[in-house]
Amino acid sequence: MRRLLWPLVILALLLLVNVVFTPNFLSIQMRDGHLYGSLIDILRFGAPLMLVSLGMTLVIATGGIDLSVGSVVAISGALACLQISQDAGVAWAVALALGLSVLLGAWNGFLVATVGIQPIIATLILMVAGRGLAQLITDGQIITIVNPAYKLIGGGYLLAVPFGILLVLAVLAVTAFLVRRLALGLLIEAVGGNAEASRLAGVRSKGIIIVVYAFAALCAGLAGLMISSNVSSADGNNAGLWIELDAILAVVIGGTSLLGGRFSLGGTILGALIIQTLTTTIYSIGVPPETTLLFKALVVTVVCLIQSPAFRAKVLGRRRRPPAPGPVPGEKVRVSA
Amino acid sequence: MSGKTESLTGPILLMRGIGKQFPGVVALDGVDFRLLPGEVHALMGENGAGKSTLIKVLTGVYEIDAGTIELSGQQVAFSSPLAAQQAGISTVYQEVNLCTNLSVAENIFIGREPRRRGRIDWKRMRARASELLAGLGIDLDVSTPLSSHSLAVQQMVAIARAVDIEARVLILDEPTSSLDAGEVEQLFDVMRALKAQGIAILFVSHFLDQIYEIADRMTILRNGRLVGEYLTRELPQVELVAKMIGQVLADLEKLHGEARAFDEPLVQAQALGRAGAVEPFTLTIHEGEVVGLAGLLGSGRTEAARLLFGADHATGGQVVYGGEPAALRSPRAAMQRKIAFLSEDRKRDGLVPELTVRENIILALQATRGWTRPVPREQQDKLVAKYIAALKISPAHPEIPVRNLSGGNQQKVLLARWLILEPRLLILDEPTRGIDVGAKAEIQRLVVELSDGGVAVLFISAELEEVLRLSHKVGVLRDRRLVAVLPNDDELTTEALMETIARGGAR
Amino acid sequence: MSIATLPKATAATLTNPRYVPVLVTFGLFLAMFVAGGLRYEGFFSGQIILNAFIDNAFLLVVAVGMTFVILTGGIDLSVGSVVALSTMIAASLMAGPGWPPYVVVPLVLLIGATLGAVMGFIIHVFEIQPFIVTLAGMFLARGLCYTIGTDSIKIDDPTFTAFAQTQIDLFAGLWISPSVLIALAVVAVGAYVLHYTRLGRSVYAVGGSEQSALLMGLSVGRTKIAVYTISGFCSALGGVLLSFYMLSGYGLHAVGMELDAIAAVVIGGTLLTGGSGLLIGTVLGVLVLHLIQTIISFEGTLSSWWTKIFIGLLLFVFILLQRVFSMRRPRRSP
Amino acid sequence: MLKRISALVLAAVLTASCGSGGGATSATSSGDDTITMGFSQVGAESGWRTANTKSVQDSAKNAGVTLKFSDAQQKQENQIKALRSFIQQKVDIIAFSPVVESGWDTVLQEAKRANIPVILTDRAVDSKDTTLYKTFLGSDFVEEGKKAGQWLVEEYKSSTDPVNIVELQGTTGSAPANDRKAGFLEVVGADPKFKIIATQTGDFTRAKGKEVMEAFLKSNPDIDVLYAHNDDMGLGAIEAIEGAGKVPGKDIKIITVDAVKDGMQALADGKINFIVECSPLLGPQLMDLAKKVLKGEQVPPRVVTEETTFTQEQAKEVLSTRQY
Repeated sequence: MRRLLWPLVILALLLLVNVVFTPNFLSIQMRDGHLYGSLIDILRFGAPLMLVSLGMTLVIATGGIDLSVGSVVAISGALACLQISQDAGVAWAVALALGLSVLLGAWNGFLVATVGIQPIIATLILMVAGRGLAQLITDGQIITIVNPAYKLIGGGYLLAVPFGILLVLAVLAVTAFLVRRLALGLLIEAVGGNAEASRLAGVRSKGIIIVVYAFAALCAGLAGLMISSNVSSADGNNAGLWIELDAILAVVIGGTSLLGGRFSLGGTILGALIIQTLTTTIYSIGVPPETTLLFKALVVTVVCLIQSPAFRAKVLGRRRRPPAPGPVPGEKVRVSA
Repeated sequence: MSGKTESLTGPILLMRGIGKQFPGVVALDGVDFRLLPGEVHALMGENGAGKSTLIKVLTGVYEIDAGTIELSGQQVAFSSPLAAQQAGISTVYQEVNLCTNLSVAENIFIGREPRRRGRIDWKRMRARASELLAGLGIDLDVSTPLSSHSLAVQQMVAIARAVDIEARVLILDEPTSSLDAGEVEQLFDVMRALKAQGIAILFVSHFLDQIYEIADRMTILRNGRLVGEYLTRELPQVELVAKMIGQVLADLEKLHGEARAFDEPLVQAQALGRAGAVEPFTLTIHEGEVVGLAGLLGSGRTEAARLLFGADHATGGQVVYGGEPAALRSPRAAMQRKIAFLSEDRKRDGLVPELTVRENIILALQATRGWTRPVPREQQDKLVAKYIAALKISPAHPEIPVRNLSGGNQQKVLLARWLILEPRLLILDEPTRGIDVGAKAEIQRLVVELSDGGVAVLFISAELEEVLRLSHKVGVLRDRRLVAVLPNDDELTTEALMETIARGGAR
Repeated sequence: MSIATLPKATAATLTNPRYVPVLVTFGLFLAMFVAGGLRYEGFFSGQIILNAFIDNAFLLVVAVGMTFVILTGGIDLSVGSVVALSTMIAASLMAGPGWPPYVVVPLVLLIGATLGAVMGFIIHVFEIQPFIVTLAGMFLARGLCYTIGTDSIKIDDPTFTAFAQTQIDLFAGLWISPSVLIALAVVAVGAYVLHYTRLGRSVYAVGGSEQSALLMGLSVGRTKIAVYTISGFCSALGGVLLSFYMLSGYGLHAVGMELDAIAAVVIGGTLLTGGSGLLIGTVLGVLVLHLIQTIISFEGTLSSWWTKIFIGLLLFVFILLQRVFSMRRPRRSP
Repeated sequence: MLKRISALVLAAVLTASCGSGGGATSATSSGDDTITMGFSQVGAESGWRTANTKSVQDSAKNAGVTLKFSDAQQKQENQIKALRSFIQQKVDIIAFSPVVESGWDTVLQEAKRANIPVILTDRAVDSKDTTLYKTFLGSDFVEEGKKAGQWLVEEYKSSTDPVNIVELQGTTGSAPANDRKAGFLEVVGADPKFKIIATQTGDFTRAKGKEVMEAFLKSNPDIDVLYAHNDDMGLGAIEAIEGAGKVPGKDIKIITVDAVKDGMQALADGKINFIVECSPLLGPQLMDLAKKVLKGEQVPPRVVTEETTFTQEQAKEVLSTRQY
């Protein structure tokens, strides 16, 4: 919990800023039998990012990175919408889209684990080609569909709660179960912490890595369904564009090191919420579009600085608790005392 | 404390009341230490006594929490190793801390490369490096990357680097752990020459014979506290050990009396080999048998062990396990046959530093079960508690990151990882290197216990006494070949072993 | 090209493991070029190779900076944005107040280097991961572009345009632009710094093991700040070259260029984990990327999405082959 | 779907064969009778753009022109590279849609030196030397913004109450976004009753359009008019408006640009009030111009595409005949 303190503080601060600009920002009402309000919006629009970030967390914990999630988002949405527009059943369309996503993720994992290509390049291949694949599926057009059942995934409500939020909760619960109740988390952290040692301890690193990339792609695929369902259309070129950067940012803000090893699912969710709140803040407080990125850069910098123990020690003047008897925390090679 | 003993000139280095804490560990508590010019001063203590921490505090790797450091009478506080180096303190750290991606010559000179008209003079640098290494009795191509050389060579390179820096204080933290006898002698010659120049040398080693050969005085630490400072000639070995571990140690006898006959062969390597690593060898290990592997570093000991564990792929021959050929395609396959392997390089091939002690211990067990069948938490806690107690892992806290433990305790954690699996063949690659006498004895005793319980052990060590003390038979490797397998009878002595290694043939 | 990176290519250096990835890349590059030449008319000309340099002078310079950063084990995502920012500052200062190029260009370079230095400082002093710091830098630089203006700004300073439109004729109708000379000079200087200066060797040491470099008494902090400064400077210079190329400043220039630069560096055989790689490899990496694009452009019948899929596929085939050919490397003997 | 997958496999095989240097199937030929045109497209960033590409490709086929198509993926540097490569390939004529106005002089001069005529489509370049290209065929984004503004002024001419407008901009910095904003402002800025109370980029996408509009609706209770720089953002915003319990087209009046099929449908359904057309179907006109240029005929320096505007009634009439 201690690790999540700073992300929580930052999130609270951001929400506070909004309250100043939008007086009834925190109010949640029932409208047409749905929950309605800015907070709900943040959760709803943040849902795809949260999903992608969850998958990304596990990938990063193995010491990898997945740049292709944005393309998978586009492919999944495109395939599902194409199927539905051709009068396929929603279940079939969803299954097909998610199946393809898993396949693409496994492909990434295969390149990283078996072929031994550096993750950033291995996934760059799919990032570039996948975008083309998505457009190939949509034929470069935006596929518009009208299908209430499909609409539920990203734009619908269940028991007054946006379905997307429930979906994120479900995925979070499943992920938490897989990594903390089952032993996936330990093995992922072992592979990310020291791959060779894990191999010699009998960990099937290759299998773990493939599973993790496949899982990340599955999350991305689900996010793709959500995004396309939300607007009832699939946009092969723009859906999920640059979402990988936001997801990586969310993971890091949540306290997971890009070098692999220890990870925090709760932190990631908080990180994604911070980013989404930031986006919403930009819209609501009327930051002009020309300065949007500047504002984002500023907040990201401040957030990362506050997160950094070194910064707090050196600038805010707290006594520094060395995280380990190693002079450079976050470094791969550590000295034993 | 100063001026208590016989120093004519004042100490060049004086540390007073040094304190240092890490989360969950008090590493140093009010330690005093002094170093005189022109002496070799041994810093003694068990693993985790605080030797390495004291050195790192002195050389600016860590900040101190309490106390003062004086160099030549001036109070100093080094903010970085660079600052310490500039003040004339040159250090070889315990684990070889060099850049293996750079060439040998560069590792010696990086940061102070010879330059001509502003650019690095590679030619001169290589020539100087060759010269320096020649002085240490090593002849190699200094333009090759350091990674292509053995740990022993790497250690000599680190020493060459430290020696070349114009230093007033030279710190050698376990420089000899992977050197052979000849190399150690070379090093001692160099040390004596430096001493004669008035350089103060701080020396850490677990080899007591070496201490008594080279050190003038010694300071003993225990559990982060100062035990005392002594003249080497006035302190008998037995007393030294007693002071280090805080109790009297029973003599270590040859633990396995003699070679005996075993009935059941457990593992047989049949013409097993790997091109470029170790030539095909044949070796039989029986249940309950301890087989020692002797040979110099780089003789193929580790490579042979890795083949038996499936860590590398064999390019020829086969392993017969329990009478049937076994394809050991991966460590997993070996583990399924109850083979365990404690690797030589614990930093690289063993620990997952940020995971806790508990997680490191159960890692192999969990790996055999796959991620879908977790080891229940109660069972984990029970197992971990059992081995923490049995192996005296300290601090005895299962939930601290393993990187916060000392080297010896980390080794025990890894040992626990494999013992949990209840292996039938346990391969131990240099399990006692860089470990103090107490822990060493514990590990040796454990080997005997395991063997009595029917576990086969393949024991690899550079220390021939240790190999002889434990093994039922000894395999000797030389130049990547298994040259002899000798029964450990009365005729087999360290001399005889050494001769076999040197001659490369059977008696 | 830069002689400094390849000291006498004796048989010994050719088998040196350090050069294997670069040689493999070079071999594959040649194979691809020959394949293209057989397939397309007008492909086998010297100008195609020269165009690779003319069209990629800016990327080459940016990739040199990126190589420094990656060699230390870091990464710099801000380069594309800094390139855009540089074009924007240069164009707006020349178009608006009408500052002369010899004032504007040094200023732009200074700004780029300063941005890099600040990022390096934050990375080192506050121990924040480079990926994140430079990501924030990426947002910042791109944001600054838009605050300067959202329109594309034309550069019509006579000195500047004259320089930009100069063609240096070689022989047989072949020509290059002055930018190519600048880029090659940057590569040469970069290779010299990496090979013959303490800074350069520290870069490799830090990439090999930051811990060891620190314990060996190298100033890790200075080295890290230096590489990000170099990268910032190179990005700014890349921006200047891009403004020669485009004669305009625009906030949307060089979107995603960081990925091109990273890809070029990695294709050139440099390890993202740091400590291993050569600048000449980066040059080859840039050429390979260009060749892929040229092949697609000569193919000429691909629709937009097939272009992307093809780039991905070619990248994949290339990296796979490179991987296969340079796979057999000896395990470290203990 | 199956066809596409098999196409993908084919592509992989093709790559392998081209990597191994297969047969010399020369696709390029500057033969005497057929025209080879190099066309550099901006990218495929929107449905509009794809329709534009398709139009050029189809009409090239119909006109018997060999088309060398190159996709720049929204990057000017790629476009310049493509133009260079066209010059290298010795095509007969070059046509391209510039990503931005500035920065084309150098490469266009190279084309001129190589005696290859150039036609601009969709967007002009700001070069002073007008001899660098033969003609410019395309829409006028500023004009589109003006048309949108004029409709609004007309719609509210009897009202004196302030009109609160929110604007969904295209991708920050992109030419259509800049010009549609400028043109619109030029018209509505003249009357103080029109107030733009919020403006934000929606990146030309539905998802962003919806997200931004939701935030607008929360922070600004009384919005009268939405001006979106393209149909897609407008369509996304419609969903947001409906989600907030308001009626698009009634409670909030909506003006968009482009007139793609989905947009026209919404217009016909009364959810959008007015669409300014921006036609992507430049292909036939382009081929026509190319042939004229190559024959040495005089062509006007500026050819504006025939574009109109649509009200809800007009939309209902033409809906069935829209091609894209």
